[in-house]
Amino acid sequence: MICEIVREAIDVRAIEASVLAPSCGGIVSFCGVVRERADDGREVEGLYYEAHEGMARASFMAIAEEVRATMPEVRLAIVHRVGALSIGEVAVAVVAAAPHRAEAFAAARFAIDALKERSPIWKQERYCDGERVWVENRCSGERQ
Amino acid sequence: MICEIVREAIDVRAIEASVLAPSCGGIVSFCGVVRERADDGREVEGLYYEAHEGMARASFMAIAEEVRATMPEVRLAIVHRVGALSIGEVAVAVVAAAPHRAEAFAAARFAIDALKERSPIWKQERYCDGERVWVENRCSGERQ
Amino acid sequence: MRLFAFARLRELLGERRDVAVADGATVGDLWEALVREEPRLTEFARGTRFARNDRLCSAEVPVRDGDEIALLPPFGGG
Amino acid sequence: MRLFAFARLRELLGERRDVAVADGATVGDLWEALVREEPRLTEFARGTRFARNDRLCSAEVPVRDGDEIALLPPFGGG
Repeated sequence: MICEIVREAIDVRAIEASVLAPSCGGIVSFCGVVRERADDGREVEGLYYEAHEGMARASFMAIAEEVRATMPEVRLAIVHRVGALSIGEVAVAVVAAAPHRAEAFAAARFAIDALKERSPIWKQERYCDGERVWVENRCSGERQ
Repeated sequence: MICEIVREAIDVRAIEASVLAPSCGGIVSFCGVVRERADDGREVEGLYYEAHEGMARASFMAIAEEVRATMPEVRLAIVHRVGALSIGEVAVAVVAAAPHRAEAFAAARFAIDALKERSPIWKQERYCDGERVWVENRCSGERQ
Repeated sequence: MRLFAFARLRELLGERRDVAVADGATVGDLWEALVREEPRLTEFARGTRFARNDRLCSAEVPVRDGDEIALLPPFGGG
Repeated sequence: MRLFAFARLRELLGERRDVAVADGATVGDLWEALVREEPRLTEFARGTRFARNDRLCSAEVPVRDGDEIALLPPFGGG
Protein backbone atom coordinates (compact mmCIF):
# COMPACT_ATOMS: atom_id res chain seq x y z
CA MET A 1 0.00 0.00 0.00
CA ILE A 2 1.49 3.33 -1.11
CA CYS A 3 0.27 6.28 0.98
CA GLU A 4 2.11 9.51 0.26
CA ILE A 5 2.05 13.27 0.24
CA VAL A 6 4.40 14.58 -2.45
CA ARG A 7 5.63 18.01 -3.57
CA GLU A 8 6.56 17.11 -7.15
CA ALA A 9 4.50 15.90 -10.11
CA ILE A 10 2.73 12.60 -9.41
CA ASP A 11 4.00 9.77 -11.61
CA VAL A 12 0.78 7.80 -12.01
CA ARG A 13 2.46 5.21 -14.24
CA ALA A 14 5.06 4.40 -11.63
CA ILE A 15 2.32 4.05 -9.02
CA GLU A 16 0.35 1.71 -11.27
CA ALA A 17 3.44 -0.38 -11.96
CA SER A 18 4.11 -0.86 -8.26
CA VAL A 19 0.46 -1.62 -7.45
CA LEU A 20 -0.09 -4.15 -10.22
CA ALA A 21 0.59 -7.79 -9.38
CA PRO A 22 0.26 -10.95 -11.53
CA SER A 23 -2.91 -11.81 -9.59
CA CYS A 24 -4.63 -8.61 -10.80
CA GLY A 25 -7.06 -8.66 -13.70
CA GLY A 26 -8.25 -5.08 -13.37
CA ILE A 27 -6.70 -1.78 -12.37
CA VAL A 28 -8.61 1.45 -11.83
CA SER A 29 -6.81 4.77 -11.60
CA PHE A 30 -8.51 7.94 -10.54
CA CYS A 31 -6.68 11.23 -10.99
CA GLY A 32 -8.01 14.52 -9.70
CA VAL A 33 -6.83 17.14 -12.17
CA VAL A 34 -6.71 20.94 -11.91
CA ARG A 35 -9.44 22.29 -14.16
CA GLU A 36 -9.76 25.67 -15.75
CA ARG A 37 -13.01 26.69 -14.06
CA ALA A 38 -14.29 26.66 -10.51
CA ASP A 39 -17.73 25.22 -9.76
CA ASP A 40 -19.16 28.73 -10.04
CA GLY A 41 -17.59 29.16 -13.49
CA ARG A 42 -14.77 31.51 -12.46
CA GLU A 43 -11.57 31.14 -14.45
CA VAL A 44 -8.88 29.42 -12.43
CA GLU A 45 -5.18 30.08 -12.89
CA GLY A 46 -4.13 27.24 -10.62
CA LEU A 47 -4.62 25.59 -7.24
CA TYR A 48 -2.55 25.57 -4.10
CA TYR A 49 -2.75 22.59 -1.74
CA GLU A 50 -1.40 22.21 1.75
CA ALA A 51 -1.66 19.31 4.18
CA HIS A 52 -1.01 18.29 7.74
CA GLU A 53 1.37 15.78 6.26
CA GLY A 54 1.62 13.35 9.15
CA MET A 55 -2.12 13.23 9.72
CA ALA A 56 -2.89 13.10 6.00
CA ARG A 57 -0.58 10.12 5.49
CA ALA A 58 -2.10 8.44 8.54
CA SER A 59 -5.59 9.02 7.13
CA PHE A 60 -4.52 7.44 3.82
CA MET A 61 -3.20 4.44 5.71
CA ALA A 62 -6.44 4.15 7.67
CA ILE A 63 -8.42 4.27 4.42
CA ALA A 64 -6.16 1.60 2.88
CA GLU A 65 -6.62 -0.52 6.00
CA GLU A 66 -10.41 -0.27 5.71
CA VAL A 67 -10.19 -1.34 2.08
CA ARG A 68 -7.99 -4.27 3.04
CA ALA A 69 -10.46 -5.33 5.73
CA THR A 70 -13.41 -5.50 3.32
CA MET A 71 -11.56 -6.36 0.08
CA PRO A 72 -8.35 -8.20 1.04
CA GLU A 73 -7.36 -8.88 -2.57
CA VAL A 74 -7.22 -5.19 -3.51
CA ARG A 75 -3.85 -3.48 -3.85
CA LEU A 76 -4.19 0.26 -3.29
CA ALA A 77 -2.18 3.47 -3.59
CA ILE A 78 -3.19 6.96 -2.48
CA VAL A 79 -0.92 9.87 -3.36
CA HIS A 80 -1.73 13.58 -2.96
CA ARG A 81 0.42 16.45 -4.12
CA VAL A 82 0.83 19.72 -2.22
CA GLY A 83 2.05 23.13 -3.34
CA ALA A 84 1.08 25.20 -6.38
CA LEU A 85 -0.44 23.32 -9.34
CA SER A 86 -1.34 24.45 -12.85
CA ILE A 87 -4.30 23.53 -15.05
CA GLY A 88 -4.12 19.88 -16.14
CA GLU A 89 -1.73 18.80 -13.38
CA VAL A 90 -2.62 15.83 -11.17
CA ALA A 91 -3.46 16.81 -7.58
CA VAL A 92 -4.37 13.35 -6.35
CA ALA A 93 -4.06 9.81 -7.66
CA VAL A 94 -5.84 6.76 -6.31
CA VAL A 95 -4.91 3.45 -7.91
CA ALA A 96 -6.64 0.16 -7.07
CA ALA A 97 -5.79 -3.21 -8.60
CA ALA A 98 -7.68 -6.43 -7.93
CA PRO A 99 -8.35 -9.84 -9.42
CA HIS A 100 -11.73 -8.55 -10.71
CA ARG A 101 -12.86 -5.13 -11.78
CA ALA A 102 -15.77 -4.70 -9.36
CA GLU A 103 -13.42 -4.53 -6.36
CA ALA A 104 -10.96 -2.26 -8.16
CA PHE A 105 -13.72 0.24 -8.97
CA ALA A 106 -15.24 0.02 -5.49
CA ALA A 107 -11.90 0.48 -3.74
CA ALA A 108 -10.84 3.46 -5.87
CA ARG A 109 -14.19 5.17 -5.41
CA PHE A 110 -14.25 4.53 -1.68
CA ALA A 111 -10.70 5.79 -1.23
CA ILE A 112 -11.15 9.10 -3.05
CA ASP A 113 -14.49 9.77 -1.33
CA ALA A 114 -12.99 8.99 2.08
CA LEU A 115 -9.91 11.13 1.36
CA LYS A 116 -12.04 14.14 0.51
CA GLU A 117 -14.05 13.73 3.68
CA ARG A 118 -11.35 12.81 6.19
CA SER A 119 -7.87 13.81 5.10
CA PRO A 120 -6.48 17.08 6.51
CA ILE A 121 -5.67 18.69 3.16
CA TRP A 122 -6.66 22.17 2.07
CA LYS A 123 -7.19 23.68 -1.36
CA GLN A 124 -6.93 27.29 -2.37
CA GLU A 125 -8.39 28.27 -5.73
CA ARG A 126 -6.33 30.97 -7.38
CA TYR A 127 -8.41 32.80 -9.94
CA CYS A 128 -7.21 34.60 -13.04
CA ASP A 129 -8.44 37.90 -11.56
CA GLY A 130 -5.93 37.50 -8.72
CA GLU A 131 -8.35 36.52 -5.95
CA ARG A 132 -7.60 33.46 -3.83
CA VAL A 133 -10.21 31.47 -1.94
CA TRP A 134 -9.89 28.41 0.33
CA VAL A 135 -12.45 25.93 -0.89
CA GLU A 136 -14.06 23.30 1.33
CA ASN A 137 -15.25 19.89 0.22
CA ARG A 138 -18.92 19.23 0.45
CA CYS A 139 -19.46 16.24 2.70
CA SER A 140 -21.76 14.65 0.14
CA GLY A 141 -18.67 13.56 -1.74
CA GLU A 142 -20.42 14.17 -5.05
CA ARG A 143 -18.15 16.95 -6.24
CA GLN A 144 -14.63 16.79 -7.60
CA MET B 1 -14.44 9.77 -28.44
CA ILE B 2 -11.73 7.20 -29.20
CA CYS B 3 -13.15 3.77 -30.12
CA GLU B 4 -10.55 1.34 -31.39
CA ILE B 5 -9.49 -2.26 -31.82
CA VAL B 6 -5.69 -2.47 -31.87
CA ARG B 7 -3.13 -5.21 -32.42
CA GLU B 8 -0.21 -3.62 -30.57
CA ALA B 9 0.29 -2.70 -26.91
CA ILE B 10 -2.27 -0.17 -25.67
CA ASP B 11 -0.70 3.18 -24.75
CA VAL B 12 -2.98 4.16 -21.89
CA ARG B 13 -1.06 7.40 -21.27
CA ALA B 14 -1.57 8.58 -24.84
CA ILE B 15 -5.28 7.78 -24.56
CA GLU B 16 -5.56 9.73 -21.30
CA ALA B 17 -3.73 12.69 -22.80
CA SER B 18 -6.13 12.86 -25.72
CA VAL B 19 -9.21 12.41 -23.55
CA LEU B 20 -8.28 15.01 -20.93
CA ALA B 21 -9.52 18.56 -21.53
CA PRO B 22 -9.08 21.73 -19.43
CA SER B 23 -12.72 21.37 -18.33
CA CYS B 24 -11.99 18.02 -16.67
CA GLY B 25 -11.39 17.71 -12.94
CA GLY B 26 -11.37 13.94 -12.77
CA ILE B 27 -10.17 11.14 -14.99
CA VAL B 28 -10.82 7.44 -14.40
CA SER B 29 -8.90 4.78 -16.28
CA PHE B 30 -9.81 1.14 -16.17
CA CYS B 31 -7.40 -1.40 -17.60
CA GLY B 32 -8.21 -5.05 -17.93
CA VAL B 33 -4.93 -6.89 -17.47
CA VAL B 34 -3.97 -10.49 -18.22
CA ARG B 35 -3.64 -12.27 -14.90
CA GLU B 36 -1.71 -15.37 -14.03
CA ARG B 37 -4.67 -17.49 -12.95
CA ALA B 38 -8.05 -18.27 -14.42
CA ASP B 39 -11.16 -18.00 -12.26
CA ASP B 40 -10.85 -21.71 -11.47
CA GLY B 41 -7.25 -21.23 -10.35
CA ARG B 42 -5.55 -22.77 -13.38
CA GLU B 43 -2.21 -21.26 -14.31
CA VAL B 44 -2.49 -19.10 -17.40
CA GLU B 45 0.35 -18.61 -19.84
CA GLY B 46 -1.46 -15.89 -21.79
CA LEU B 47 -4.68 -14.89 -23.51
CA TYR B 48 -5.68 -14.68 -27.13
CA TYR B 49 -8.38 -12.23 -28.20
CA GLU B 50 -10.16 -11.92 -31.49
CA ALA B 51 -12.92 -9.55 -32.56
CA HIS B 52 -15.39 -8.86 -35.31
CA GLU B 53 -13.55 -5.60 -35.71
CA GLY B 54 -16.20 -3.60 -37.53
CA MET B 55 -19.00 -4.64 -35.20
CA ALA B 56 -16.80 -4.26 -32.10
CA ARG B 57 -15.85 -0.71 -33.05
CA ALA B 58 -19.50 0.05 -33.80
CA SER B 59 -20.49 -1.32 -30.39
CA PHE B 60 -17.88 0.90 -28.71
CA MET B 61 -19.30 3.91 -30.55
CA ALA B 62 -22.83 2.99 -29.49
CA ILE B 63 -21.67 2.71 -25.88
CA ALA B 64 -19.92 6.09 -26.13
CA GLU B 65 -23.06 7.59 -27.63
CA GLU B 66 -25.14 6.30 -24.71
CA VAL B 67 -22.69 7.83 -22.29
CA ARG B 68 -22.86 11.13 -24.16
CA ALA B 69 -26.66 11.08 -24.05
CA THR B 70 -26.80 10.71 -20.26
CA MET B 71 -23.55 12.48 -19.30
CA PRO B 72 -22.77 15.01 -22.03
CA GLU B 73 -19.72 16.40 -20.23
CA VAL B 74 -17.91 13.07 -20.16
CA ARG B 75 -15.06 12.45 -22.60
CA LEU B 76 -14.59 8.74 -23.22
CA ALA B 77 -12.18 6.32 -24.87
CA ILE B 78 -12.62 2.56 -25.35
CA VAL B 79 -9.71 0.58 -26.77
CA HIS B 80 -9.45 -3.22 -26.94
CA ARG B 81 -6.44 -5.17 -28.06
CA VAL B 82 -6.61 -8.40 -30.09
CA GLY B 83 -4.05 -11.14 -30.66
CA ALA B 84 -1.87 -12.99 -28.17
CA LEU B 85 -1.20 -11.26 -24.82
CA SER B 86 1.10 -12.16 -21.93
CA ILE B 87 0.58 -11.86 -18.16
CA GLY B 88 0.43 -8.21 -17.11
CA GLU B 89 -0.40 -6.84 -20.55
CA VAL B 90 -3.41 -4.57 -21.02
CA ALA B 91 -6.24 -6.21 -22.96
CA VAL B 92 -8.71 -3.33 -22.70
CA ALA B 93 -8.58 0.29 -21.59
CA VAL B 94 -11.55 2.50 -20.82
CA VAL B 95 -10.77 6.12 -19.98
CA ALA B 96 -13.40 8.62 -18.87
CA ALA B 97 -12.73 12.26 -18.03
CA ALA B 98 -15.34 14.68 -16.68
CA PRO B 99 -15.65 17.91 -14.73
CA HIS B 100 -16.47 15.90 -11.59
CA ARG B 101 -15.40 12.46 -10.49
CA ALA B 102 -18.85 10.89 -10.07
CA GLU B 103 -19.51 11.03 -13.82
CA ALA B 104 -16.02 9.82 -14.68
CA PHE B 105 -16.43 6.75 -12.46
CA ALA B 106 -19.97 6.07 -13.69
CA ALA B 107 -19.02 6.37 -17.35
CA ALA B 108 -15.95 4.13 -17.06
CA ARG B 109 -17.87 1.48 -15.16
CA PHE B 110 -20.81 1.58 -17.56
CA ALA B 111 -18.55 1.35 -20.59
CA ILE B 112 -16.56 -1.69 -19.47
CA ASP B 113 -19.69 -3.50 -18.29
CA ALA B 114 -21.46 -2.77 -21.59
CA LEU B 115 -18.40 -3.82 -23.60
CA LYS B 116 -18.25 -7.19 -21.87
CA GLU B 117 -21.91 -7.77 -22.52
CA ARG B 118 -22.28 -6.45 -26.04
CA SER B 119 -19.06 -6.26 -27.98
CA PRO B 120 -18.28 -9.14 -30.35
CA ILE B 121 -14.87 -10.00 -28.89
CA TRP B 122 -13.70 -13.45 -27.89
CA LYS B 123 -11.11 -14.59 -25.38
CA GLN B 124 -9.16 -17.80 -25.33
CA GLU B 125 -7.36 -18.74 -22.15
CA ARG B 126 -4.09 -20.51 -22.87
CA TYR B 127 -3.02 -22.51 -19.87
CA CYS B 128 0.48 -23.46 -18.86
CA ASP B 129 -0.40 -27.12 -19.40
CA GLY B 130 -1.01 -26.39 -23.08
CA GLU B 131 -4.79 -26.51 -23.09
CA ARG B 132 -6.74 -23.67 -24.69
CA VAL B 133 -10.33 -22.76 -23.82
CA TRP B 134 -12.65 -20.08 -25.19
CA VAL B 135 -14.10 -18.31 -22.17
CA GLU B 136 -17.46 -16.55 -22.17
CA ASN B 137 -18.38 -13.51 -20.09
CA ARG B 138 -21.05 -13.96 -17.51
CA CYS B 139 -23.86 -11.54 -18.23
CA SER B 140 -23.89 -10.40 -14.62
CA GLY B 141 -20.91 -8.22 -15.44
CA GLU B 142 -19.45 -8.90 -12.00
CA ARG B 143 -16.37 -10.72 -13.20
CA GLN B 144 -13.23 -9.40 -14.81
CA MET C 1 -22.56 -14.48 -49.89
CA ARG C 2 -19.57 -14.58 -47.57
CA LEU C 3 -19.52 -16.37 -44.27
CA PHE C 4 -17.36 -15.26 -41.33
CA ALA C 5 -16.94 -17.34 -38.18
CA PHE C 6 -15.24 -16.47 -34.92
CA ALA C 7 -13.60 -18.17 -31.96
CA ARG C 8 -14.64 -21.82 -31.56
CA LEU C 9 -16.84 -21.59 -34.68
CA ARG C 10 -13.87 -20.33 -36.66
CA GLU C 11 -11.92 -23.35 -35.44
CA LEU C 12 -14.64 -25.64 -36.82
CA LEU C 13 -15.51 -23.79 -40.02
CA GLY C 14 -12.47 -21.72 -40.95
CA GLU C 15 -12.31 -17.95 -40.82
CA ARG C 16 -14.26 -17.14 -43.96
CA ARG C 17 -15.67 -18.82 -47.02
CA ASP C 18 -17.88 -18.09 -49.97
CA VAL C 19 -21.20 -19.91 -49.86
CA ALA C 20 -23.86 -20.18 -52.54
CA VAL C 21 -27.42 -19.96 -51.15
CA ALA C 22 -30.71 -20.79 -52.77
CA ASP C 23 -33.17 -18.03 -53.60
CA GLY C 24 -35.23 -17.16 -50.53
CA ALA C 25 -32.89 -18.92 -48.11
CA THR C 26 -32.67 -17.42 -44.62
CA VAL C 27 -29.81 -17.13 -42.18
CA GLY C 28 -31.40 -20.06 -40.34
CA ASP C 29 -31.34 -22.15 -43.52
CA LEU C 30 -27.65 -21.33 -43.89
CA TRP C 31 -27.00 -22.50 -40.32
CA GLU C 32 -28.88 -25.77 -40.99
CA ALA C 33 -26.77 -26.38 -44.06
CA LEU C 34 -23.59 -25.77 -42.07
CA VAL C 35 -24.73 -28.17 -39.35
CA ARG C 36 -25.30 -30.89 -41.95
CA GLU C 37 -21.76 -30.34 -43.14
CA GLU C 38 -20.22 -30.05 -39.65
CA PRO C 39 -22.39 -31.86 -37.06
CA ARG C 40 -20.25 -30.61 -34.16
CA LEU C 41 -21.90 -27.21 -34.70
CA THR C 42 -25.06 -28.59 -33.09
CA GLU C 43 -23.87 -28.01 -29.56
CA PHE C 44 -23.25 -24.32 -30.32
CA ALA C 45 -26.69 -23.67 -31.78
CA ARG C 46 -28.12 -22.17 -28.60
CA GLY C 47 -25.27 -19.70 -27.97
CA THR C 48 -24.63 -18.54 -31.52
CA ARG C 49 -25.92 -15.23 -32.78
CA PHE C 50 -25.97 -14.06 -36.39
CA ALA C 51 -25.05 -10.79 -38.05
CA ARG C 52 -25.86 -9.74 -41.59
CA ASN C 53 -23.65 -7.00 -43.00
CA ASP C 54 -22.30 -6.09 -39.56
CA ARG C 55 -25.65 -5.95 -37.77
CA LEU C 56 -27.14 -8.54 -35.47
CA CYS C 57 -30.05 -10.29 -37.18
CA SER C 58 -32.49 -13.09 -36.51
CA ALA C 59 -32.46 -16.53 -38.14
CA GLU C 60 -35.51 -15.49 -40.18
CA VAL C 61 -33.67 -12.82 -42.16
CA PRO C 62 -33.22 -13.73 -45.84
CA VAL C 63 -29.69 -13.98 -47.22
CA ARG C 64 -28.94 -12.15 -50.46
CA ASP C 65 -26.05 -12.46 -52.84
CA GLY C 66 -23.20 -10.21 -51.70
CA ASP C 67 -24.23 -10.37 -48.04
CA GLU C 68 -21.69 -10.92 -45.31
CA ILE C 69 -23.05 -13.27 -42.69
CA ALA C 70 -21.18 -13.60 -39.39
CA LEU C 71 -21.54 -16.38 -36.82
CA LEU C 72 -20.98 -15.00 -33.33
CA PRO C 73 -20.45 -17.30 -30.33
CA PRO C 74 -21.02 -15.86 -26.81
CA PHE C 75 -18.76 -12.87 -26.21
CA GLY C 76 -15.70 -12.87 -23.97
CA GLY C 77 -14.10 -9.44 -24.35
CA GLY C 78 -12.72 -7.27 -21.60
CA MET D 1 3.46 23.42 23.52
CA ARG D 2 3.62 24.08 19.79
CA LEU D 3 0.71 25.38 17.77
CA PHE D 4 0.25 24.55 14.06
CA ALA D 5 -2.36 26.26 11.89
CA PHE D 6 -3.40 25.48 8.33
CA ALA D 7 -5.01 27.20 5.36
CA ARG D 8 -7.01 30.29 6.33
CA LEU D 9 -6.08 29.85 9.98
CA ARG D 10 -2.42 29.80 9.03
CA GLU D 11 -2.95 33.06 7.18
CA LEU D 12 -4.32 34.62 10.39
CA LEU D 13 -2.00 33.02 12.93
CA GLY D 14 1.16 32.06 11.10
CA GLU D 15 2.26 28.51 10.39
CA ARG D 16 3.55 27.58 13.83
CA ARG D 17 4.41 29.15 17.13
CA ASP D 18 5.36 28.20 20.63
CA VAL D 19 2.68 28.95 23.20
CA ALA D 20 2.91 28.78 26.98
CA VAL D 21 -0.25 27.37 28.57
CA ALA D 22 -1.39 27.41 32.17
CA ASP D 23 -1.51 24.17 34.14
CA GLY D 24 -4.76 22.34 33.46
CA ALA D 25 -5.60 24.41 30.37
CA THR D 26 -7.56 22.58 27.67
CA VAL D 27 -7.45 22.82 23.89
CA GLY D 28 -10.62 24.92 24.18
CA ASP D 29 -8.87 27.32 26.56
CA LEU D 30 -6.08 27.67 24.04
CA TRP D 31 -8.58 28.49 21.29
CA GLU D 32 -10.24 31.14 23.53
CA ALA D 33 -6.86 32.74 24.16
CA LEU D 34 -6.15 32.81 20.42
CA VAL D 35 -9.54 34.41 19.73
CA ARG D 36 -8.80 37.18 22.24
CA GLU D 37 -5.56 37.84 20.41
CA GLU D 38 -7.04 37.55 16.91
CA PRO D 39 -10.80 38.29 16.96
CA ARG D 40 -11.20 37.35 13.27
CA LEU D 41 -10.86 33.72 14.39
CA THR D 42 -14.40 33.90 15.79
CA GLU D 43 -16.04 33.24 12.46
CA PHE D 44 -14.03 30.02 12.05
CA ALA D 45 -14.92 28.60 15.45
CA ARG D 46 -17.67 26.34 14.14
CA GLY D 47 -15.66 24.77 11.32
CA THR D 48 -12.35 24.29 13.11
CA ARG D 49 -11.27 20.93 14.46
CA PHE D 50 -8.36 20.27 16.79
CA ALA D 51 -5.64 17.66 16.83
CA ARG D 52 -3.26 16.86 19.67
CA ASN D 53 -0.07 15.09 18.68
CA ASP D 54 -1.46 14.20 15.25
CA ARG D 55 -4.81 12.85 16.46
CA LEU D 56 -8.15 14.59 16.31
CA CYS D 57 -9.25 15.62 19.78
CA SER D 58 -12.08 17.48 21.47
CA ALA D 59 -11.85 20.96 23.01
CA GLU D 60 -11.99 19.36 26.46
CA VAL D 61 -8.63 17.62 26.12
CA PRO D 62 -5.93 19.07 28.40
CA VAL D 63 -2.80 20.50 26.80
CA ARG D 64 0.54 19.41 28.21
CA ASP D 65 3.99 20.85 27.78
CA GLY D 66 5.59 19.42 24.65
CA ASP D 67 2.23 18.79 22.93
CA GLU D 68 1.70 19.70 19.34
CA ILE D 69 -1.74 21.19 18.83
CA ALA D 70 -3.06 21.62 15.28
CA LEU D 71 -5.95 23.83 14.18
CA LEU D 72 -7.73 22.23 11.23
CA PRO D 73 -10.24 24.18 9.13
CA PRO D 74 -12.72 22.21 6.96
CA PHE D 75 -10.87 19.94 4.54
CA GLY D 76 -10.56 20.56 0.82
CA GLY D 77 -8.30 17.82 -0.54
CA GLY D 78 -8.81 15.82 -3.69
